[in-house]
Amino acid sequence: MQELENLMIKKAVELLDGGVVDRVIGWKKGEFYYDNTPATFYKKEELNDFVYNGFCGANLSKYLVAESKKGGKVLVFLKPCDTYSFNQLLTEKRIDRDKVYTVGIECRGHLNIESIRARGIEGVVGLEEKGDEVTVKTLYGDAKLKRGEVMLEKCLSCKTKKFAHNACDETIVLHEMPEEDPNKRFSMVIELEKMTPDERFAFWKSQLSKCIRCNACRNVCPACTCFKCVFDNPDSGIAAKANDDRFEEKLFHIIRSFHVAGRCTDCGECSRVCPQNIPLHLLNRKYIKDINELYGEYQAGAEAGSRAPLVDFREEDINPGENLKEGK
Amino acid sequence: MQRIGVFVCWCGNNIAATVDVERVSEILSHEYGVVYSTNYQFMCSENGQQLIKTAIKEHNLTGIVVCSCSPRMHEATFRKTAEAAGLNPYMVEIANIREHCSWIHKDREEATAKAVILGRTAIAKLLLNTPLTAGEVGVTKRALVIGGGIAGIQTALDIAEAGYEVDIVEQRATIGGRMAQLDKTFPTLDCSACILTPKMVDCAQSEKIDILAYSEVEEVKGFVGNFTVKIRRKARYVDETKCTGCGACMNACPSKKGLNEFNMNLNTRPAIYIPFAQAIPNVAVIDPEQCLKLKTGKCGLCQRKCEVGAIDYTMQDTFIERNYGAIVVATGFRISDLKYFNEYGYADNKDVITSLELERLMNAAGPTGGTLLRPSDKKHPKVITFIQCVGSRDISGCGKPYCSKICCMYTAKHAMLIREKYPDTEVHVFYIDIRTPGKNYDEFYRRAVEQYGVDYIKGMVGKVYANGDKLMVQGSDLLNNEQITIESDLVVLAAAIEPEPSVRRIATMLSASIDTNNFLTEAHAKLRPVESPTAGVYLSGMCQGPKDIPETVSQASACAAKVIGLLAKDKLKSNPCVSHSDEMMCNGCGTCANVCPYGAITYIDKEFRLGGGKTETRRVASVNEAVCQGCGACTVACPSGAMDLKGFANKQIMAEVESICKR
Amino acid sequence: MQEINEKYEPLIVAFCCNWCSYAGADLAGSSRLSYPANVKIIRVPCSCRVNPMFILKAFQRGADGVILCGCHPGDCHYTTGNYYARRRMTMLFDMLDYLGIERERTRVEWVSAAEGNRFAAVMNDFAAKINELGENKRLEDLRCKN
Amino acid sequence: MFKVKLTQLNALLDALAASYPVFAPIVEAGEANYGEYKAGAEVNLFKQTVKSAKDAFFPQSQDLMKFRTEGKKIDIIDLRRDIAPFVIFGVRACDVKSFEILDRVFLSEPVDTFYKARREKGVIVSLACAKPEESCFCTNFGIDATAPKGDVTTYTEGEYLYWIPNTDKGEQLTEAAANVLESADKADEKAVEEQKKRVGEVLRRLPNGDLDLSEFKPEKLNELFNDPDWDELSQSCLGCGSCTFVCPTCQCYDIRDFKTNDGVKRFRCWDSCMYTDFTKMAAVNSRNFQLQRFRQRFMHKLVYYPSNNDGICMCVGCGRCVKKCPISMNIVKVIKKVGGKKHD
Amino acid sequence: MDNTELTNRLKELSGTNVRQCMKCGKCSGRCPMFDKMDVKPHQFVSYLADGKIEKLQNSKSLWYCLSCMECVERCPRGVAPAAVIEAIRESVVRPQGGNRLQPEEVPALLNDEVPQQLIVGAYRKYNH
Repeated sequence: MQELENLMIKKAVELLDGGVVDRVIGWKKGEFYYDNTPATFYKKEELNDFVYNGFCGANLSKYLVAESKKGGKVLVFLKPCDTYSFNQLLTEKRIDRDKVYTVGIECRGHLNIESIRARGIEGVVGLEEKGDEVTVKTLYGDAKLKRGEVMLEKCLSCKTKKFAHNACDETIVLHEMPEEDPNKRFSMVIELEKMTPDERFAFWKSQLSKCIRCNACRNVCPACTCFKCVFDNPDSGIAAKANDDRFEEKLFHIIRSFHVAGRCTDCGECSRVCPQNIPLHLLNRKYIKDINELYGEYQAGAEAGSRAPLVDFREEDINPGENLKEGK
Repeated sequence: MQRIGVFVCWCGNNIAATVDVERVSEILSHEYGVVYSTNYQFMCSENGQQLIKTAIKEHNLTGIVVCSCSPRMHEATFRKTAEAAGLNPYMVEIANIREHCSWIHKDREEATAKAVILGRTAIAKLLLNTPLTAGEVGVTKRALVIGGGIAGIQTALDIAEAGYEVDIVEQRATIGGRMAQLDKTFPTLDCSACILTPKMVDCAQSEKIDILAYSEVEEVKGFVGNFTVKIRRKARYVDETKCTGCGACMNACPSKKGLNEFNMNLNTRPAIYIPFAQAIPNVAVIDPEQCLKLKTGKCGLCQRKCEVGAIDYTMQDTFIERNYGAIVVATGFRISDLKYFNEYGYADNKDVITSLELERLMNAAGPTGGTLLRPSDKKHPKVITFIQCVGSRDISGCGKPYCSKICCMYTAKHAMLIREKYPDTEVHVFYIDIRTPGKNYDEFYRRAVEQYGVDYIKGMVGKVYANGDKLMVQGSDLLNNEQITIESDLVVLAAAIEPEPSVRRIATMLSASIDTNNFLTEAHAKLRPVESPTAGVYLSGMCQGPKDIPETVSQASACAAKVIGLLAKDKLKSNPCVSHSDEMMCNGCGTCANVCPYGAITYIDKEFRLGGGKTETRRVASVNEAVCQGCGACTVACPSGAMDLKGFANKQIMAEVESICKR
Repeated sequence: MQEINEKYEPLIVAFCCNWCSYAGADLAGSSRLSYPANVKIIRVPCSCRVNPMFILKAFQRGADGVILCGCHPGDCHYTTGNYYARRRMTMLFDMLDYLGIERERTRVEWVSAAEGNRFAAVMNDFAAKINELGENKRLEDLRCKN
Repeated sequence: MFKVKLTQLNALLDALAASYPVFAPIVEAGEANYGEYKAGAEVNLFKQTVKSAKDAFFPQSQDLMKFRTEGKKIDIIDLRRDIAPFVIFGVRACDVKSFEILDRVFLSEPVDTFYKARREKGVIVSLACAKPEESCFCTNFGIDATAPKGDVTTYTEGEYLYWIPNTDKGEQLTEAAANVLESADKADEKAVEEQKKRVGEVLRRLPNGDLDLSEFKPEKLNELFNDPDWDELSQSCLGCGSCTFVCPTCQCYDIRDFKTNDGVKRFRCWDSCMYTDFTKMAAVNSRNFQLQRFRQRFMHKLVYYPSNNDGICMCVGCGRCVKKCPISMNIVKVIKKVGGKKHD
Repeated sequence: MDNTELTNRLKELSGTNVRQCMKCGKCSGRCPMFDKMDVKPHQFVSYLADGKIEKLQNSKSLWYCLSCMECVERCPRGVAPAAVIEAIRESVVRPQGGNRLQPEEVPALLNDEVPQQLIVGAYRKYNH
């Protein structure tokens, strides 16, 4: 990890010095090892605070929407899954490709402080990553964990560690990254599909009732880059700020997932940032799975410029609800 | 604050029998925004309309709701009524209380209650209506026809006949297209050139038609009535205005090994050539790939021979830009590539030929002067086998899934002509199905069988292989349940046809939609078969689908009629119920343009004030109101809700939903 | 249960495209083919105009069933509108089902301008289904009910 | 002092619920949040709730009134309801302190009657912290997490929940639970004292337990406002409302109308200064950029509020925002960065 | 198993959609063993489509088909007559139990007359 971080800093210095870019987007060290913040670095010296460790799950691609409106060129580090968001944003003309220099970086999956806490390990003041082992230092003593136990959901069900086509100007990969099975991420969706409607309703009711409408899922989502979201627009007829009724959450999450259907790259950020840990990715993955099954395999962002399935059709598409009939 | 008038129609007894119209107008008079409410026996009658007009004036109404029959019936009527009284015609809403209420419900209470809800819903929508004005754009009175085959020629002639100017852009050096290559035409067996060339001459002589041969469309901008097209005039190296078509240059040219495309490469031509005797324009052209002067700088014989000094080796491509009101696509077809059909040995045996090659072999102006000789040894073939459906109706991925439509007829024609001219020749035809719908078509095919003794074999050929100078054609005879092998001298393949490949580029430029087989899509398969979904773009001939000459000509004329209809207008009035994008909310993501069937959406860069003195440039969608047809596909595709449809706005539809659901 | 059902008057919102289904409904009317009065039709230019928001809005407001009718695939007045509508609605219905909402509450039917009979039959069938399902509880907004 | 076995927690709550509506940290789909206790609910006293306890007095959404139109008449209907006394159970010291901060806003003139109605009827059962987290920094705000106030103070130690009534309301509540509570003895008191000592020791070594807040003085308002570091700090802010919605002291709200099937309901709901439409007015928005909104939040908490309220910060150090910010930007980082240098 | 069920099973087993056949006869036009066959390749497709399984199961053609795939290779409709024959053959072979050609028996059967393709076909047919 340290080696990778050093190489990234070296690359950043080289590009800054060479005048290729005039700023760098990366992660900045936090207080406790696990609380890194996405940040822009303008000078070499600032890179002292640059960090790349197991807690850099944040997807930096969305920042490029604002960055590419500014002058100059920006260097961004993208993990494999982030490159899909990047391509998708290119498809939607939200990023000016000429203003961005992309470096794809190796990813071993990122860690989730919430999972560590959920194991009853509280008061985490520091961590150490060594291979597959994570040592957690807390106010109440140390604990050892396996990496795989405390990864972010999006990393546990990683769709791929391959960089999206043409997304990276160059890559920094030290170790071979494992081949991932893009279908394993659907296991929970399948489990839900197997439930009865009543069970599913109970599941989602319980999950969505936690929603506090903080909009973190929307604001972090690289597919949600509208200048004005329909939920913020009093003219849209569905604007809402608060969870005034249980209906609101359903409406919000149905519409939000529908708006990103076919455009969502499954970067998993929505679930990562949800303060109530609602598994929002399961909504998006449902759409992805259905699109794959009904309209052919499609990975948003795999190819910049590809046509999203919901703005496309085939004459032989099925009729709505046909796939839901009994026995199917 | 709106002032709404409600007019409940009895429709004689049609509505009044089951709906208490009195009560409906009474209840609706209390709705928010309503200042006047009444009912009358026949609202659509002269008196009824007068009643509405008077009320509009007397009560200063800003909008009216008519509770009557279906809007499909009288919406236009009441819009005119409103307009006559000085109201914007789009401030009219119809509540359908006849077809959707009084006619289907028997219970008077129930029907009355529903009529109230429908009326209330119309009021709720009307409260959000805004006056709409149909846009007007001028029409450039000139048409462009892309493609100078029989389809393009016919369309151009008809348009010119009506008095409008037409340009024909033809990528080859001459107009005439595929039909010029044909020998005889079915079912009358008249000579193709004899009926085509007079039309070509008509084109050349018409004052209204400008033939831009050896040219290609480079760029199309604009929309219906107002297209601007950039046309590339490829360098001919011969000055069209000077060349007399005498042909002296052709004789002088030392480089005579060029393949003659007109004769399907069955013989050769010089580097400077006139494609065929009756070419229009009758002007020579130099093949730059073949010309010694252009390739090596040494030669120049033709220039020396040319008495009028028409030859210019320094000529470059030039560009012209013209404005058109309408564009006709008539790009035609070609024979599809047979590379996946090596079982027929087309690539390996000179004597396995396509039907179009056979046309040239039988044509008096062709490579053999009209005598049917085998390409390999120039002998008369004694046994000729035709194979139908080569690459057509093929879903294996090697060929085309569609029926090429013309093969059955031209094969019968070929078989008949051969038997007529060379009675000692044996002719076999392998077929899967014979398709001869059309006037005198089946009779024609039967004549081939009955009168000319052509041997039709129901079955398909499995393979063709050479055996000495013979071609062994092995296939099945399904009726006899046999496998047979016919020792033949010549094998003729009815190869599938496909759209001219350049059509893809042209369709993209025109944002005309194209199907998976590269045929252009019509606006409506049944009702608008010669129009593209993109307004102002029309389809003529094979580019839309396989068709024979009579059908092509009828379509070409139909297409011309549509173009004339457009060009005859001075102004185009557009449907004001079109999409529009709220630039403040648009992200410029491009999703809307993806679903627009009309190519009405483009993107422009626009500067926005952000507050605090800052600005930023954003890419935003812009709808061409003259092109948009108002389907609304973009409004749902748009994630930010920036796209909305006038007359059927999000807010209006939601107000209707709310009103209906109010219990 | 019986009692509740007696009081229960289902509310059905039908979105009909102007060119086929609305005309089909007109034909049903002129053929005097009856269907329940609690079916209320909203005219839209094309099935592709119907935003999932409208459907959810209807449920929020207390609709018990929502049906969308458009031209048969291939017959769209705007050539491709209903193809998009078909995909969108397939996705929306999948999601509603996934959230445990009764799958029969939403439906898409293709009804041509000539199918007055079919329009009435579809509406009768749909209304009967919604009647069977009972009140929409899973997508209701309590604020709209009082 | 009384005690009840932790295994009997639900019995205790059942007893309280017989006389009062009880709000307690209830676990739903893996997360604890204050919610109305119903028999059999999973109550977790050891997990910090995601949302704070402020919902009890200042709900995220609250109906105010309703307009009903009949024909062309408009009726205005007051939606205030009589509030019955209710219990809010398991409130940590930081959240208890937050009520004081909210009171200063809502109970000063003009009094917010909706807040007042709930606040007066609330009976607070507080809970001392047994295991502070690294995100806690309540010590900076004069809070003793081991000795929360409230009508009743409780401790969880060993297998018991200890119960100490502090006020009359608290005594009444104790009555209501008399059947479940048993008297505590000297050993129990000792156990509580030992917990306080043990926890106090942890509180002293909290990594952010001793922040330097000295820079945030009203007289430095302009300098702080113009600090160039706001730009960098706010740069990665997503503009979501998670920090404000989990915060026990944020009290901004928006008033909105909702069209029901029967008239229009006017309600208020929490707003967030992180939202783009915060302070959006008819003509303009005075805060167009995230920097301005981000700065507002922290200036409000650290400068504006204290300058109007005897120097009391509008933060109780509960650490919820520290834990929940999607990009790990938080008040502690702001205090360290902006407050870490002189503004003269 | 009644006939419909068997037919459907065989259709599934063949993995080919016999309904796509446009009855052109190209398969039979290509078949090198056509003359030896009592039921012709194209008939396999149409008989299966019609559910006439018994006729196919009793045909000699089953044992003449070389599985050379000539009929499959250039079928314009993407139908695979050889796959149909294979499916029918399996429906006959499987109930016969284990009396199949064993690999070790092959060398003895080899001589110069036997075409290579037949051996490959024999493995395919008798050794699964």
